[in-house]
Amino acid sequence: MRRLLFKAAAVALVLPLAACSTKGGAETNSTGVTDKEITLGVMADLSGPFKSLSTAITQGNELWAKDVNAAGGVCGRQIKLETVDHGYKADTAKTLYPQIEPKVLGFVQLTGSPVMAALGKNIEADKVTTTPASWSSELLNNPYAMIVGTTYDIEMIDGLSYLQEKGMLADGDSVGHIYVDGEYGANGLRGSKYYAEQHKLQLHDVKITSTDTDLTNVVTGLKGQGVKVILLTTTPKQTGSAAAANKALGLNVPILSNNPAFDPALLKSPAASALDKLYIVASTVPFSADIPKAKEIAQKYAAAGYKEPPNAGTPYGYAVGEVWGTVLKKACENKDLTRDGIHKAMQQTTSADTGDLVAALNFGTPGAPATRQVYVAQPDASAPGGTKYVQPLFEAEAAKAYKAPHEGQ
Amino acid sequence: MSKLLWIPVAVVLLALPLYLDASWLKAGQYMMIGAVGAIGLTLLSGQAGQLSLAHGFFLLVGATSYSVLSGTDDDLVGLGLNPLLALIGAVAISALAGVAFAPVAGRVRGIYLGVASLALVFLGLYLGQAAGSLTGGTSTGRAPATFELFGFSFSNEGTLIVAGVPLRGTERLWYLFLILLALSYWLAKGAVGTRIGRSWRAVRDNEAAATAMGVDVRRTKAGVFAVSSAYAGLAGVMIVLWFDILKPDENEFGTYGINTSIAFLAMAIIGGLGSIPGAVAGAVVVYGLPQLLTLYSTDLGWFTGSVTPVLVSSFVYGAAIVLVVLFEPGGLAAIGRRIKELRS
Amino acid sequence: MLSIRNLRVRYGRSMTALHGVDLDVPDDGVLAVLGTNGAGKSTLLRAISGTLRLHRGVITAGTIQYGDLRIDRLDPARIVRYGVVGVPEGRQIFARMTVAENLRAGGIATKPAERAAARKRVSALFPLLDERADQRAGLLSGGEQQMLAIGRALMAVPKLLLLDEPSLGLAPKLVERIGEAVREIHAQGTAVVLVEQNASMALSVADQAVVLSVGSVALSGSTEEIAASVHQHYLGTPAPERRSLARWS
Amino acid sequence: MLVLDRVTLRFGGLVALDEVSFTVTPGSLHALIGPNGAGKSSCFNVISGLYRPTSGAVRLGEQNLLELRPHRLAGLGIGRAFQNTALSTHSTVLDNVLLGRHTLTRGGFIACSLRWTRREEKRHAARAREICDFLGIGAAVDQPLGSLPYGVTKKVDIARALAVEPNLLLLDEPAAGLNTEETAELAATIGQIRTDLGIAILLVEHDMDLVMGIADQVTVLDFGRVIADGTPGDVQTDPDVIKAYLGATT
Amino acid sequence: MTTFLQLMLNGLGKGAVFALLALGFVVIFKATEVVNFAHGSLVLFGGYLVLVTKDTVGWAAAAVIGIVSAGLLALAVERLLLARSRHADPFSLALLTIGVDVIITEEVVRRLGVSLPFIGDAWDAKPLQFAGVTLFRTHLVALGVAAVLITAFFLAFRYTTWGIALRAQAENPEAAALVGIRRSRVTASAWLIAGLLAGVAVLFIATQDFSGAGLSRGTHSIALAAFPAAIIGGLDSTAGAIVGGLAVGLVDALSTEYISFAFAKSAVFLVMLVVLVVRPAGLFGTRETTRV
Repeated sequence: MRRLLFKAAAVALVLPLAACSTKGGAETNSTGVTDKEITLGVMADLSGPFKSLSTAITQGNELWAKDVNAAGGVCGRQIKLETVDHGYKADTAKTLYPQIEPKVLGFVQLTGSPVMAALGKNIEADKVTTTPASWSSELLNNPYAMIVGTTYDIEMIDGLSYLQEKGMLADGDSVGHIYVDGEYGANGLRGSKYYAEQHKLQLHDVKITSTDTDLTNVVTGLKGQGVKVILLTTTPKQTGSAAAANKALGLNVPILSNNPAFDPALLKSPAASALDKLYIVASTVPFSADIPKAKEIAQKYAAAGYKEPPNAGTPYGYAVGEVWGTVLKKACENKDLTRDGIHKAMQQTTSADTGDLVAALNFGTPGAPATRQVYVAQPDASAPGGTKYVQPLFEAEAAKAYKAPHEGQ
Repeated sequence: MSKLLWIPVAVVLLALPLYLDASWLKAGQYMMIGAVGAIGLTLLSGQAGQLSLAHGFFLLVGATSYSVLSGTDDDLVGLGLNPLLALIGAVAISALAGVAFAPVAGRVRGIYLGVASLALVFLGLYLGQAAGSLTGGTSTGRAPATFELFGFSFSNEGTLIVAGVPLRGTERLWYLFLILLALSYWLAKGAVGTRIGRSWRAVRDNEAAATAMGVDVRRTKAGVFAVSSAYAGLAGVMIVLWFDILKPDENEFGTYGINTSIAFLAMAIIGGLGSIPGAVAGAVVVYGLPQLLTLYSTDLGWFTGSVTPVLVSSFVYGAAIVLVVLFEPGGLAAIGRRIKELRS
Repeated sequence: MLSIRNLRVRYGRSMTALHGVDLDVPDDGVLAVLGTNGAGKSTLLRAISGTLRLHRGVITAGTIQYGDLRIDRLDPARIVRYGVVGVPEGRQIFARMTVAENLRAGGIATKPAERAAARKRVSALFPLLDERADQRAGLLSGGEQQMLAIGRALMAVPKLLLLDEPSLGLAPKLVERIGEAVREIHAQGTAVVLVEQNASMALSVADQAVVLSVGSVALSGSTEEIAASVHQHYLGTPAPERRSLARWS
Repeated sequence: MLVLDRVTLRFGGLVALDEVSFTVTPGSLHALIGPNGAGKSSCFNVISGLYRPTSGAVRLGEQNLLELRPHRLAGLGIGRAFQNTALSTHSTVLDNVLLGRHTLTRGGFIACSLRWTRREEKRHAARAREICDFLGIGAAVDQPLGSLPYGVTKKVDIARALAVEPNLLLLDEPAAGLNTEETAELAATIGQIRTDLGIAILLVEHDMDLVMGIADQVTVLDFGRVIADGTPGDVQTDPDVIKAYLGATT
Repeated sequence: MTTFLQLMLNGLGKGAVFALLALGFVVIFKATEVVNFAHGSLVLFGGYLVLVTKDTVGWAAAAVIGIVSAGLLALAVERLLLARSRHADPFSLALLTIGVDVIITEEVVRRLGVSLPFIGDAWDAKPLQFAGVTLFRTHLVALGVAAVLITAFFLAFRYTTWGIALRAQAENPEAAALVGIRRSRVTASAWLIAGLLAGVAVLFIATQDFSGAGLSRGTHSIALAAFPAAIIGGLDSTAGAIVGGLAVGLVDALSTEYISFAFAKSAVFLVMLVVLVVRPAGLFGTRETTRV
């Protein structure tokens, strides 16, 4: 017994020593910055359900950092990326965050809406500017969220007006919107509801969960409602199912989806033949976009020797880097490379240019999306990233008038 | 465990926040959440023999109740109660939810009960999404009130320095969780050793004999469901405080889903069904392993490619269940007992 | 044909049911095993047929020799294939199956060539079972069920038939009928171990008998010898000692 | 005191008990016997409320037992020991015996977990030990049940039934599985229980030595009917009883 | 009306596959009283083998390999783990299968990575239009295969020696042993058959028409829907498995439209709960008779 007691006491002493680190060291505001380096964080899902998108974004982030560093860095400092993988698990992310947060100036990537939700309070408390890989305008209530691109609600509004302009939809028509429950789907629905109100559309919305895979019954129901268009704020698998059912049931109406609803892998699935009715609205360009910057990235991607099949995540990840470059330069000019300085610099950034990878971005208005411009693309198996443009960057009138949930607060 | 051994254990647990980084503290707190929930399940499934796969649901009930009782959001239902009252209320509401399931528990036995209880998880998934005014909905969730005890806030607010170490939200939460776990443990121990614990075991081992000795089997089952759900509810409150947010699940594999229910059952089985220290040990294995492996692997660069810490821990706990059933149905608790016997 | 030496059986961790039983079944004979309930009769049959394990019982010591073969460590399905077939207490027919299916189940371990002959033998012995062939066995009366249980065992072409209380719960007339059947089976060359509480029926059929009492053999001998003394073993006498306990207040 | 009045129990078409009537008088040792399958267990289960009879009544004093849910019987002073010792094998002897005190104690989860019942527990544990000592198993009180020989677990089962502080003790084949010595000791114990505590005992038993040695009154069942009811001497010589047990006289 | 008809067709098509899965549960439960929580992982495993072999040996051969592998895996689980467990009560063994399920599922999902392979090549996504309703080919084939397999199963169950042995053991293990039925063989055969049925089911599940997604963790959760199917019918009733499977398919399809899609999953489980409370052994199950 006494021996046991002694051992426990020994453990009590040794354990803290082993773990003892800089505990108690004062937190400074210039976290993540030294004379030579700026460290930026990446909280990615490299092993979970969004592995393929998040990996591509991370690769885009890396390509950007390489380019910047080759060109001499920012503010005389090299960019260093500190990457962790949370596997889309909020609990894992919650413990990883305190480990990585003290090392970084900001996050160029934070993937996963449950993760963003779990960390929202921390990000605000630590004043760490973060680019979530999620495009919900609900996130804009967090002043430190720097969303690169437009938001799901606006994508839907732009997309619907595109369809109407092309004659596929008329005022008073019935439309169906299938959305996954969660910030992604709910935000998309917010947009379609707004547009439906403006144009007297009869909106039939169907809430599903991200693990549902067979939408045949849902589409059967929508067919019964006589919808003219199906809107999807879903996962790629669900998009495939809805598209296949659309065709199989003989409904054959146009389908409009947000960017995350499409994955080039669909083109190899049995649903491929049903994808011709699919229109994808996005504020970032597809991998194969016919613009100089995108082509340059595609080349660099090939040269870097990445093994994964490319997707739109790569140019997006690169674009995020470019935006961060702009913000960091601004902060450098202000001579304030602290977290506060970054946040200030972000708000001063009113026209971040990414070489048309994303429309010009304005972070000047708190709570408002940085842009309201989108592309429209369609699936195309022959294009390297699986999609082709059908409509270059544009902004619908309805989108201009739309007020995001946290705008002007 | 011997009484003397408690002292160094307590000293270590109390001293840890002075040394460990926030990440490790977070991981430790997560294990404590698991331990509180697992104690509840081991009382139900181990002591009283009622298999339940509904633990995730009761976690959600507790989490939601706390958020609603303490909430002050304008657009959501919130009573703005004192957080301590809200915590007690959440535990009580979870207990009532457990009682509400009693008619089913009274009629359905054994493995059938386990499968029947799965229905609650799916119901919880639906209600979590549908009752957005209570849960905040899956889109944004809702932030819980910061926990306060007699005016002391468990957040970064104010400065509190002990031995040169500033105690911020994470450190403070550690002590809160430690108190809750210690209380849960102590209460469970008290119950198991006395009249109520005997009636649970009697119901588990032989209902006819229990009845003959004057135990009201129906009531006892309802009671133990209530107790177990109360524990799950407390774990639910803790999980909301740990995440800083209540966010109902988007699918059945979320924070309050099937996987959580199975994980809690795994803790109880691995620890040894019915053993309270075993439940704590089981929580360390099932909830601690993925957290610790993730933190270590990030530090040391372990696990590359598709073999992730989370995957490794899943393998470990799957294998642990198989091994326990095959070789040591008493679980870690029985192994512990055996080591103790060998030493004395 | 069957010899048992020093057989000890325990149930669960601690309940000893047989405390060292020795007995022999003569070739082609009928051995009656008598005794009140709880004396260990069924346990004895379970030990022979290998089904103890299904009742959480184990043989802790002793041997069961069947011809040249030791069968006390064998699986029940093997033992059946060697020709030792049991009819359990309470009949245990497959109530949800038809009479014909019950008989088919009985012949599962039998060589295909012998099945038809076995079936004929059952028909000859219990013609009633043929009449009821397509009826659900659970709907038969108690006596018919007992016939089916015996018939099912005969389908396995036993060399040694173990019968556990075939008279249980049957009216006297039916008990007689079963007794006749046992005699008939024996006459056809099958050895029988007949466990009975109903001593008069058993003794009228058997040529040797043993009386079990609390897990050991109290008496053994020819049926005439046993018949004389069995009465007191069934309805018996006492002895005390003292400690005290006051009422709770 | 305990009266069975024309109790009939049917399972589907099967009549397990057919108009069974008998009375157990206070302080008496009443044995219920019969060949296997005669309906003794069914009768026992009707008395202890586990089966509901198709017709008839079971009364304890003025109380109609059939109106009560079965768990209330212990509170009325009916203790029961089981044929197959329905105990918790993982728990200690004391823990098992203390279960018998359930109706004599109070306290749910809150009271128990907060240790409010600690003093009560101690008091009742002391009584439980006393009962165990009386039955000669005092030395094993703190041992887990699973490690004990069968004879001891049988006594634990009786100790638990006595822990109810019964006026009527129901014993279901207490001698089953015991050897001759243990059975003799059991007989002595049962006799003592009656003389020391003055309670009535209803005994279902196969061991006739035991029954005839200690019973005051014997009721014999066969095919669910009462075929004899009287003193051991009467019953032993009753031709119906002999026939039921030994078959038709040869 | 067309919508209703279409939903009924969708529901029956899926129900046929649920019935195959539920039958697997029932066979194991009948023979051993063990509830097999690892059924979903058998489904995944079979699908995975079809996937890795079909490019080299062709779809038909790969399908056979997948079916057989799922069967053999089930057999291996029974022989190597369950048969060797020291405490072989059905309750512990059911818990053991939870552990097995976690391991197999995680490994297969890991191997799948981000790919979502469809494996029903022979008929995938080639629907037939008929009088305003669509007949999905997967559903048609599933109904056909289920009808053939279930009929074959019933015939075997009723008339073969194996069927008699299984039923005898299910009803009374002791009497079965006494007529020479080898318990371990019956048990092993039950697991083998359940595995084979799981292997067949996955050919339909991992199709465009059935799940809309290929083989993934979701396949496992679809197999979970066979739980309520088996319970609703009664865990020890083969006929119940068919009724339960079809019932689950229909409840799912109809509640999607007439209540809400989000509720459909709960609806299936709630129906199960109601059935359990009203009839604790399921609609066709035999009541447990408790002996005291």
